[in-house]
Amino acid sequence: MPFIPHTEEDIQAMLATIGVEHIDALFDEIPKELRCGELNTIPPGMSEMELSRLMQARARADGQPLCFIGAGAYDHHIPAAVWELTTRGEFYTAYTPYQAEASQGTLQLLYEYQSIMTALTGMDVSNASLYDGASALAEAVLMAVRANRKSKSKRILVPRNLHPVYRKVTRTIVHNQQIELVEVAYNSESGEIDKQELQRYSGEDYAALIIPQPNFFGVLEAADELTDWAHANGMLAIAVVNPLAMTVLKPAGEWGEQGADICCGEGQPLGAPLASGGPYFGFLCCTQKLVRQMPGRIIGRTVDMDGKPGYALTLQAREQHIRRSKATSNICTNQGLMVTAATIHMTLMGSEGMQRVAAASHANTGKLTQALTSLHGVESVFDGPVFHERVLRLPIAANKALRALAAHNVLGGFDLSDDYPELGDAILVCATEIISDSDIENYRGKLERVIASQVETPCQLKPDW
Amino acid sequence: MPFIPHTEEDIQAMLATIGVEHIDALFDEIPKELRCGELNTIPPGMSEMELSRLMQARARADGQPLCFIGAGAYDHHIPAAVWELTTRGEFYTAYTPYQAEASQGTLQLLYEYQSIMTALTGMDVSNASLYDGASALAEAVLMAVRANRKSKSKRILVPRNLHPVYRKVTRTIVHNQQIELVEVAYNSESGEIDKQELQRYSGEDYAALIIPQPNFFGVLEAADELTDWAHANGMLAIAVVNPLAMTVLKPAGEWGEQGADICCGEGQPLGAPLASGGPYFGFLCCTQKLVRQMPGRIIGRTVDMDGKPGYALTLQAREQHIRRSKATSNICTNQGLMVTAATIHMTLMGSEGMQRVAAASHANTGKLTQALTSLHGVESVFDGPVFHERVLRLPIAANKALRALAAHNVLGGFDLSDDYPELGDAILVCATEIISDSDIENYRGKLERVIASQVETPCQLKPDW
Amino acid sequence: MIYEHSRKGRRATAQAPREQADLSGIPSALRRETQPRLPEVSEMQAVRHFTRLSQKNFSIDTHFYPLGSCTMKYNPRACNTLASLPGLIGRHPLAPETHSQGFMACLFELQEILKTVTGMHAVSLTPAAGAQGEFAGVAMIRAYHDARGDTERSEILVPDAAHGTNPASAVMCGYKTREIPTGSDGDIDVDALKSALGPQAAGIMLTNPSTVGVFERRIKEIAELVHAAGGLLYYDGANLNAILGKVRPGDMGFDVIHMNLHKTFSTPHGGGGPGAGPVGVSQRLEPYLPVPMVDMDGGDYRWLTEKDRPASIGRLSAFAGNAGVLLRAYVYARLLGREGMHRVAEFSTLNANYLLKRLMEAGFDAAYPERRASHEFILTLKRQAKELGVNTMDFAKRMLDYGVHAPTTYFPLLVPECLLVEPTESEAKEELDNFVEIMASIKQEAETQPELVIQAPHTMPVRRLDDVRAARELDLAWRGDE
Amino acid sequence: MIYEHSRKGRRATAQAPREQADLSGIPSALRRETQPRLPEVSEMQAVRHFTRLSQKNFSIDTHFYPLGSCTMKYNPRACNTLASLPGLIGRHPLAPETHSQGFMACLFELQEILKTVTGMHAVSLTPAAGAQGEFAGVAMIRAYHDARGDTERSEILVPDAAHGTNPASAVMCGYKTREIPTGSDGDIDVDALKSALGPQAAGIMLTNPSTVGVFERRIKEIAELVHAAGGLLYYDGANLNAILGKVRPGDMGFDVIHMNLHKTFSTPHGGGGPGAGPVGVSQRLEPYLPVPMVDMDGGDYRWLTEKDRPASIGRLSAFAGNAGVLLRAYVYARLLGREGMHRVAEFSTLNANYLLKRLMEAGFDAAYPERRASHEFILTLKRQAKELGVNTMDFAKRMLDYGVHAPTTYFPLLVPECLLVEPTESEAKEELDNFVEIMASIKQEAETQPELVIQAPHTMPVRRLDDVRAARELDLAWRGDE
Ligand SMILES: Cc1ncc(COP(=O)(O)O)c(C=O)c1O
Ligand SMILES: Cc1ncc(COP(=O)(O)O)c(C=O)c1O
Repeated sequence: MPFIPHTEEDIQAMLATIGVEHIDALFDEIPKELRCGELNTIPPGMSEMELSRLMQARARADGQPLCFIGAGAYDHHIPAAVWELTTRGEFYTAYTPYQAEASQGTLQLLYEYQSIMTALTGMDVSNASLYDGASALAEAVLMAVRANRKSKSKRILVPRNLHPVYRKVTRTIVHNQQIELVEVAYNSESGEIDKQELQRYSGEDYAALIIPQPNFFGVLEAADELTDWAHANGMLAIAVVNPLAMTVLKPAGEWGEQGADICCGEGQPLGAPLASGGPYFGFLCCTQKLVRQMPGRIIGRTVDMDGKPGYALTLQAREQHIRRSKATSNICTNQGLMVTAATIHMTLMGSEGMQRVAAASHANTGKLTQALTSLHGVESVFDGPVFHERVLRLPIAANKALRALAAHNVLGGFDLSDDYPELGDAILVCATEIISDSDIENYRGKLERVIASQVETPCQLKPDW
Repeated sequence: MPFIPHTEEDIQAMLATIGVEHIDALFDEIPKELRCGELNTIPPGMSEMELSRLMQARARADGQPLCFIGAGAYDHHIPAAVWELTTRGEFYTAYTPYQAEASQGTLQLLYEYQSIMTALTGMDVSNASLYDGASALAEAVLMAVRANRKSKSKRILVPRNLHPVYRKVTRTIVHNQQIELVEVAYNSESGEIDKQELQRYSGEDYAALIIPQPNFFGVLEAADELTDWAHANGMLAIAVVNPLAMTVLKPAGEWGEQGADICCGEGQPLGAPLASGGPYFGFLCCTQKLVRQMPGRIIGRTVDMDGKPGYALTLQAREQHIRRSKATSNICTNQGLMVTAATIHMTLMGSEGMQRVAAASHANTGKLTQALTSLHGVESVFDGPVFHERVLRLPIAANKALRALAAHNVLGGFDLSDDYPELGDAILVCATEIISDSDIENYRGKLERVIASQVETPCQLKPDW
Repeated sequence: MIYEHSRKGRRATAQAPREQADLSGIPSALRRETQPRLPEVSEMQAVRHFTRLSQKNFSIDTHFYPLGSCTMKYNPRACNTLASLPGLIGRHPLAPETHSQGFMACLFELQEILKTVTGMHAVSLTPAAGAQGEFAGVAMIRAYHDARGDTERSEILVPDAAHGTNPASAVMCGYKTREIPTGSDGDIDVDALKSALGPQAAGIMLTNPSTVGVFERRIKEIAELVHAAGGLLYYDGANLNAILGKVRPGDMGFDVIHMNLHKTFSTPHGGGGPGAGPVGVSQRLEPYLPVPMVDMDGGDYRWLTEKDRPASIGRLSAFAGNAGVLLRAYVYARLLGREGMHRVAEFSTLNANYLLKRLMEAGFDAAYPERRASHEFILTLKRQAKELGVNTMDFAKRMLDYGVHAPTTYFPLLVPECLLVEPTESEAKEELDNFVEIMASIKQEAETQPELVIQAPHTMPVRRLDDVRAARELDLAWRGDE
Repeated sequence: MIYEHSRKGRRATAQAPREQADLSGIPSALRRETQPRLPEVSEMQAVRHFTRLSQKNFSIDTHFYPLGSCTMKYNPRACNTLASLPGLIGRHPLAPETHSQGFMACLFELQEILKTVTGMHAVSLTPAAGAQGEFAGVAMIRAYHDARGDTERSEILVPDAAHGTNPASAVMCGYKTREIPTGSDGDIDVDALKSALGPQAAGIMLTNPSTVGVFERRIKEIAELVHAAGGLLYYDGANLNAILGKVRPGDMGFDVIHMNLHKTFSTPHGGGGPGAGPVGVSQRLEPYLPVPMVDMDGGDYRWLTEKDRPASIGRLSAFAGNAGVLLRAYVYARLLGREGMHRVAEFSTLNANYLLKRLMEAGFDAAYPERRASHEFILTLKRQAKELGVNTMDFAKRMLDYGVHAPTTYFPLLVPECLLVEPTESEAKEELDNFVEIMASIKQEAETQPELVIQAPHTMPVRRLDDVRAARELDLAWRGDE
C-alpha cells in the first residue's frame, strides 16, 4: 500500500475503536447506488523504479533542442543552490503560513521577496505572488478598475504589442465583470505603441493604460511619456515588465512624473526553469495608496509578545477567506515555492549579477540578430531599441522554416504569423546569456541551409523555357 | 572572487587591524626564493553556467549504455528520497562528529546504521565505515592477524575466486607488515573454493581464512563448512559478503557452529550510485570479542548529564588521533555520507523490500543466463548455485565480443580472460532488479548478431577449395 | 533578514557572467540610474541564511500537519525527481509538438486518469489552483447559460459552510452569491435550497464531503432539484481525497468540478503554492473547457486550442498552467495505480474516524457527533472556551509547542470555536494516538494552568505576533537605514 | 531512533519490486531463516525521521565551523549537482574507455591541475582520504628505498605536532616512528632532527604550514639535511589551503605529498567522509604511484594500470578511488581557476591573522604570538584554565550555545589547553567579529558565572554526554526489546 503506513494489526485495532467491522462500513452514509466500482481504466500501480524508467524515456523523447524561443519564457542560468534549497522539505512541504509562529521561515522569506521586488520595480509594495504573468495582468486590470476613483469607466487601453496570450487571458478573466479591453495599435516602424493612435483616446474615460516594457516584440517603450499621458488623462498606468529587464531599465515606480501605479509581470526569469510553462509566478506591485486594493497574500513585519521582530500574513481583510464574496480576488493558493526560488535566486545573483545577465542577454540577442540578418533575405522588422528579443522577417514561410530547423534540433523562434499576420513571415527570436557564440553560429548555419533549400526547390520546379 | 565574501572595505579594515599594508605581507615568513608565480597552466576560472555546459557535454559523451557488468559494483534502484535527504546541507557539510552535542543527527544516524548492519550480517557489532570493500578486507586481515591469539602466523588463506582486485588491494595494504596471502584454488566445476585444496592446509598455522559469499564468479560458497573448518584449524573466519545477498542468505554471524569472526564487504549495493566506482563504502562487522581490535569510528549510545539518551564516538582509544602509532588503523576520514545514504536506503526498502530486490536480481540473472545460453556456443561455466552473477563462456574472443556489443551501447559483462586465462573466453554477467525482460532480449539479440558476424568472417576468408 | 548580511560590492561571483556586456544599444533615457537594492551576499551566506530559515518552518517532512481542508499528506520525493528530469525541466512551453510527445503523453494520461476518478466526461488541466478552477468552472456555467440565451441567471448559490474562494470566484465571474444554510446534521438545508432555486439561479457550488467533514447524503435529490430549476451543479474538489474510488462527482450529478491536485494528488504545497486545479465537465459543458488541452490522434499527441474549441472560455495562463505540478500529480497517480486510489479514501477515512472517536473518548466535542467523519472532522471547543477561558486559537498555538501543526481553526465559520482536523492516510496510528495525548494534555493544562496555554507558543522562533500592529503600521518591505 | 517507528509488516511499498521473485535456485541450506531486522516504516516516516535528524547537526551550511586542520569552507552546491549528472552518476566503473572519455577527461585535467598547484611531477588520484594518501606516500618511500637495495631504513621521523594519521600510516607501512620535537617558536627543532637522521631513517613526514599554524621557515635546510642523509620528505597536504598559489611543496623540496581534496578543494565532509587524498611525487618516485591513473594519448584518455606501471605500489581500492569526490574537486578547481587559487591562500590567511589579532586584543593568548598565522592559529587557554577553572572543553561546549561550532580542541597535543582555529576564506568579517564577541562573552561568563560555562551546552538536543559510560557499557547497536 504505497504511502499508507497501516499494518494489519493497526487496522484491526482502529476499526475496533471505531466500532465497525470493515473499512467499507465507514462509507455507509454514501447512498449505495452512487458507489462506484473498480477504476478499471486506470493502470495498476507501478513501483518507483518502473516509473523512473518510463519517465526517463518520456523525458528523452522530447530531446534537448537548442532553443531561441522566448515569447514570455526565458532560459536563464539558475544557480545549483537555488533548487537544492527550495526543495528542502521544510519549504517544499509546508502549507500557506497560517500559523505564523510555526512558519517564520516561509514568512520571513516572503517578506524578503517583497523587499526585493519593490527594489527591482521601484514600487512601494509587492504582494507574495499570483499564478503567472498573464493572470497577474488580469488581476491588475481588476484592481485598476476598483481603484481608479477618478474614472467610472470599466474600459482599459491595451496595446496590441502586448503579449497576445496575456491579452486573451486578461479578457477571459475580466470580461464577465463587463470590463472592456480596447486595443491600441503599434507603430509599424518602431514596434512601439503608436502615439498617434493613443492621442485619439485623450480626454476619454478609461480606467487604465497598460504599458509593456519591453513589449512582445522585445521593443522598449517610451515609458515615461506613456505614464504621464495616462495620468494626464485620468487613467492609472499599469506596467507589465520583464523583471530581469528592470535591473537595467528605469523601474516602473520611476516612470514619468509620478511613476506607474501598478507593476506586474511574469516572474519566471527570476529562477524558474522553463518546465513546459510552469509553475512560474506572477508578481504584482503597486503604490502604497493602492495597497488595500491588492489581491493575494501580503506579509508584514511586526513584533511578538516580547517585542521581538516577526513576520505574519497581513491585510487579510482583503482576502477571500475573510471577506468571501467581497474579497479583492478569489486567489488562495498562490505560487509560494516559486517565489522562494526567486528570492534565493536573486539573492545569489545580486544586483550586479542580475545586471550582467540582463546585459549579456541583450548583447547576445544583438549578436544573434546580426548573424541572422547577415543571411540574404532575413531582416529586422522594427527599428526600436530592444531588450533581448527581436522580430525578424524570413524570406521563406516562417512555419516551414521553423519546422525544418526543429528537425535539426534547433528551435528557431516563435512564429508570429498567427497573431500578427500583417508582419508576414515574421518570427520572434531570443538569445539569453546562456547562448554561446557557437550556438548562434549553429543557428545561422542551419538557417542558411534551410533557406537555401526552400528557395531553390520552387526554382527547380519552374518550367525551363 | 568566487566564494570569498570580502569587500574592499573589509579588506582594508582587516589589514589595518593586523597592521600590514597588503595581504601579501602576511606571507612574509615564507622564504622569498620559494614563492611561486602564476599558475599559468591552470585555466582561468569559469562561471557556474559555463561549467555546467562543459560538464553536461562530458556527461553526455559517456552515453548511458545498457549495462550487464557487475563485478563488484551493482546498479540498483535507489529511492529518490535517499539522496535528496543525504545531500541536505546538515548532513552533507558537517565534519566528523567530534562535538557530539552539535552532531546528534549524524551520530544517531550512524548508530542506526550500525544497528542495521549487525541485523543484516548477524554479527555483534559494526563500525561506522571504511573506504570501500577492498580496503575493508585489508583492514579485516590486519585485524585478524592482531586478534588471533591462537596463531602466531602472519599468513592468510585467500581463495582465488575472491575478487581479483580485492586480492591486489589487500596485498598492497598488508604486505609491508610482512603479512602473506596464500591463494587457494577454486573447483573448476562448481566455481566454489576447492575443498580438497583446502585440506592441504589443515593443521597448519594460518591466522585466517577468507570466505567470499558469493564469490567473484557469483557462486555461493558452503559457508557453514568453511567456517567450521577455519575454526577447527585455529583460524579466524573472515566473511566477505555482498550485503544485499545477506538479506536472503544465511548471515555471516550464523555460519557454522560459531559464526564468522569478521564480516566485511562493499556497501555500494545499499544505496550508492555506480558513479564510476566511488564514493562507496566498506563495512566491517565482528564479534563482540574483537571489538577493541576494530579499525575505524564506532558510535555508542549513552546518556547525557540529565540521563537523556544520546550518541557519541566511543572506543576512541583504538584510533589514530589518540593512539597514534599504536592505533588499530590509520583511518581518519571515512565514508560517512555514503553510510548516511545506506541507512536511509535500507530504512526505505525495509527487510521485505531488500529481499525482493535480492530475489529479483537473482531471478533476472537466471533469465539472462537462460537467454544467452540459448545462443549456440554460449555456455555457463560453473554449475554451483549463484546469487546474481554468472560466468559464461563465449564461442568467440571475449574482448572482441564485448567491444562489438559496446559499440551498440550494451556493456555485456566483465572480461575474465586477464584474471582467469584458464577459463578461456569467459565473461561475468549480472542482471539486477532494474533489468527488464526487454533489456535481456536486447542483449540476447545483439550478442547473437555479434557472434554470427565474428563466426562468419573467418569462414569467408577461408580458401575455397 | 538577508539584507543584514548585505554589503556593498559583495557578490556570489560564480553565478554571474564573467563580464558586464555592452548595454549601449539601450538609450540612456530608458536605463535605470542606480543599481536596484538587492541583497549583496556571498554564496555561502545565501545558502546558510536560507537553510536556517527553512528550519523555522513546520512541514509535512518534519511534523504531523493535520490541517483540515488541506490534505497534508506525504508528498513522494520521486514526484519531484521525475518531474525534474532534464528533458522535462528544460522544455520550452512553445516547443513544437515534435519535441513534446513525452511531456504531452503524461498530460494526456493524467486527463484520462482524472476523468476516470471523477466520472466526468472531459478534463482540462490548465487552472493553476483550486480557485482558478472554480473561476473556470463558474465561467463555463455562465458560458453554457449564455449560449442557450438563458441570460437572466445572475446568482450562484453557496452553502454557508463553503470555502471563501467559492463566493469570491462566483463574483469574479460576474455573479451575485446567495448563501444556503447548513442543517444541524451537517447536511445542507434542502428546504432553504428549494426556496433559493429559480430562474435567477445559475447554479450551486458544493463540496462533498462538505467542509464540515460529512457526506452530503441527499446529494442525488439536490442535483435533481437544481437541474429541474435549470441550474447547474459545481463540485469543489478540495475534499476528493475522502471519496477517491468510492463515489464519483459525475455519478452524483455534478456538471462541473475542479480538483486540487496539491491536495488529493499530493503535489507539495510549497509554503503556499503552486497548486493545480484541473476542471472536469459533463458532456454538455465540454465545448467551454479552458484551453489548451491535449488530444491524441493515432498515437500522436497534439494541443487542442481556441481553433479546435471556439466556444472555450479561453485561456487562464500564458502557457499550459502549472505543468510541473501536473507532472508531479501524474507520477503520484501512476505510483498509486487503480488500487492505490481506493486506498486513499479508505485510509484517510479510517484515520479520521479513529481520531475522532478517540478524541471524543478523551472528552472533546464533535460538531456532528452522530455523523461518520469523512477524511476530516470538526471539533468544537465552545465548551472549553466558555468554561476555561481557553479558546481554539490557544489550543492551536499550544499544539505547536508539542511539535504538531495545528488543525485548521475557525473554519468553517458556522461552527463556533472549531478545529477542522484532517489526518490524511499517510499518518500512522501512533501519530494519531500521540495527537490524542497532546490534546488531552492541553486540556489538562487549560484546566490547571490556563496561562500556559493562553501564552503559547513558548518554544517557537517567535511568540504570538502582534497582528494588529502588522496591519496598522504596515511594514511590507525592508527600507534599511533610510 | 528509527526502530521506534518500526512495526512488523509496515513498508514503503513503492520502493520494492512489486513481487517477490523465485529464490528456489538457492539451496535452502544457504538461505537465511528469518528476515533481517531492518526498520519497517512508511516512506513518510523515513523522510520525516531523517529530515528531523539532520536538523540536529551543526554544519557549514548552517553554522560558522572554524574547526582547525579541517578547512570547513563553503562547499559550492554546483559541485554536487554537476558531479551527479545522469551520465556521470550512472557510469559503471568498469565501463570501457570508449564510454568513459568525458569522465576521464575530468580526472586527467584534475591530475594536471594538482600537479601545477603542488609543483609535483606526477599525481595519482586514487587514495580515498588523507590517511590513505599518507599510506600510499610512505609505501612509495619504502618502494623507492627497496628498489635501490637500501633496505636498512626502518624509521619514519614525525614531528611531535603531527596529526595522528602520520605515525599510524608509517606503522601500517611497516616502519617504526621517531618523534621530532617542535621548538618554542613553532618550527621544528632542527638540531633534534639532525641527530635523528641517519641510515635508519627512511624519511620525514611534515605538514607545512605545520599543525601549529605557522610556516616552517627552515624547510629548505631541512630538505637538504634529510636528502643528504638519504631520506625522503613527505608532505602532509592537510594545510595546503594556506599556501595555494603562494609556495609549492615541490619547490620546497618534498618528494611525495598527499592532498586532502575534502579540505583544500572544498568537497564536503559529509559528517565524516568521503574524502579524497591524491598523492603527488617527484620524478624519481613516479614509477611507484598507485594505479589506476589517467593518461592522454593523442586526445584520447586511457587508464594507466599495473601493466603500464609494473613498479607501482599497487591498488588501494576496488576501482579508481572516490571518483565522485574527485569530480566535485574538479568542478571546484575550474570554478576557481588560476586566479581563484591564489585567493584561497590570501583570504584564508587574512581571516586567520585578523581573527588572531582581534582575539589577542580581547585578552586571549596565542600559542606563538611572535609568528604570523597561516590559515589557522592556536590559542592556549592555559591561563583561563588555571585562574578560572574553566578549560578549553568548557569554552568549546559553551560556544555551541552561541551558535558557532567549536574550533579543534586539544590538538596538537604539545600546546596545553589549545584551540586550533581555522576560519577559512569563505567567512565574512562580520562572522569573525561575532566570534570574537562570543569568545569575549564566554570569558566574561567564566569570570562571573563559571558554572554556566562548565555545564554548557544548554541549548543543544542533548547536554554533555557520558563518554565513560559509552565506552564501559558498550551499546553499539539497537537490540530492541530483547
Ligand atoms: C474547500 C476548498 N475549496 C477551495 C479551495 C481553494 O483552493 P486553492 O487554494 O487551490 O485555490 C480550498 C483550499 O484551501 C478549499 O479548502
Ligand atoms: C594534518 C592532517 N593530516 C592528515 C589528516 C588525515 O586526513 P584524512 O582525515 O582525510 O584521512 C588530517 C585530517 O584531519 C589532518 O588534519
